[in-house]
Amino acid sequence: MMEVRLMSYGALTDITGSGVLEFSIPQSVISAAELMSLLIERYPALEGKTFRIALNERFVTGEFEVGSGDHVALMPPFSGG
Amino acid sequence: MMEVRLMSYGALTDITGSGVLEFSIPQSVISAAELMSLLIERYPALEGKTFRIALNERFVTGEFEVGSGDHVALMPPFSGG
Amino acid sequence: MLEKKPKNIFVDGPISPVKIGEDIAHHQKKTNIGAHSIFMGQVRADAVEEATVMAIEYTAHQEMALAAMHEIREAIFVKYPLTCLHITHSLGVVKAGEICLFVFASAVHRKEAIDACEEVVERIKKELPIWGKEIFADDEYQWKGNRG
Amino acid sequence: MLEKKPKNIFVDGPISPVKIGEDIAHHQKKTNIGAHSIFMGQVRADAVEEATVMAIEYTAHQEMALAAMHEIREAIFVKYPLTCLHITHSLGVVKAGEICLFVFASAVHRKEAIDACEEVVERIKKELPIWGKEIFADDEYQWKGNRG
Repeated sequence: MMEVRLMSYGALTDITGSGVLEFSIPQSVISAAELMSLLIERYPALEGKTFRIALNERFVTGEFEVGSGDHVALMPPFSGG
Repeated sequence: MMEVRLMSYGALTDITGSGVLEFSIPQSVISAAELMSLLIERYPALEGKTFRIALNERFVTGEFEVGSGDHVALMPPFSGG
Repeated sequence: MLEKKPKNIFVDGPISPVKIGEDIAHHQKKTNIGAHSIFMGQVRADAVEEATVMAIEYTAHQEMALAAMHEIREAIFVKYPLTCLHITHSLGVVKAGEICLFVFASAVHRKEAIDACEEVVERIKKELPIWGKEIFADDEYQWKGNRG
Repeated sequence: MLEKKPKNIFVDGPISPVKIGEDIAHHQKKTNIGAHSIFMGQVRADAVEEATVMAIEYTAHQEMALAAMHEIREAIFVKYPLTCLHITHSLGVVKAGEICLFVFASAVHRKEAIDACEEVVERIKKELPIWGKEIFADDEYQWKGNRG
């Protein structure tokens, strides 16, 4: 079990809150799609939302390695400027 | 004889001065090319210079009518901004 | 002109027009500059159904935003012969009519300054993890979406 | 938005950055504006052979320049949905480092403001009967030529 620190941004904070959340990931190698399924299980309102995942401040796609204490950020489309 | 008031601008003032000049045009209908020849006769340093002619604040090309007291402006390429 | 450390671009609240005037004045010492191109984003009092936008509250993933901005700066300085490039973006609440984004590109000739400024604005909108929350009266809000 | 009378665009000497800051501030009342695009021309201390440009002295055929600017304004307002458009050009002496041209276009969305501002700058350079005389030390000078 990897215990990561989850943060979400923008409209997603309406679903998860804006604070740092604890989140358990059952395996150390996971794909972005699998992580999304886990996230939707825990936060059903994420279903159908468009967002990208960053691990330790870098966007991830496909499979990646994750460790306890890592930062996972959920980021919806940007709207700066 | 049409007596016009001639002004030049930009680099052409180095040739004619920047003040208002009296200039005689022998006919009331003249082409831009004919006027240029007359101007070069009076101010030989205009030969080979690129400039446009405005009559009473409008650019003229081809043939145009000119009357005594009209304003004729000699304008080299612009360099504002 | 490549820089090693990401510069901060964020300020709390609106960007002051007086400050912008001062920034322009500071460039008068650089007498190799021939052209400045500036873009400013201003918060609009958009009407959404019955309500009107009073302000936008900006949040960012600051670390990732500064890293992304650093990459954009490096790419822009490689692509365009700029004299300088300054970017400021607001965080927190910016009221309607106030300025939330300031991009200031300077170069010897106008084409480079103008093209670089526009490209930076487009890339900021697309690539910086910043989010705007449009705030209406009565604590209502909606999350801003950027048009193309 | 079509206007009937040509507006004056000329000021004596350089354009003040403080004045530019104030102009920007005045637009904060217009809460339908989302984007401002500004271009500023600054006099460069170019080296020409042994000499350095100290200043540019601008002269214009003012009546024709204002008429040409009026036409450009009308065409730009037909082509782009702008909120406002302000142009200032210097006459007389502007020293190296000082600002001689200020174009300020504002619109609801950025694309219109940016494109209109650039088009106005290009048209001003090409179509306004204005001439710059580059002044060196010792009363030397040469007439400025605009590059494309």
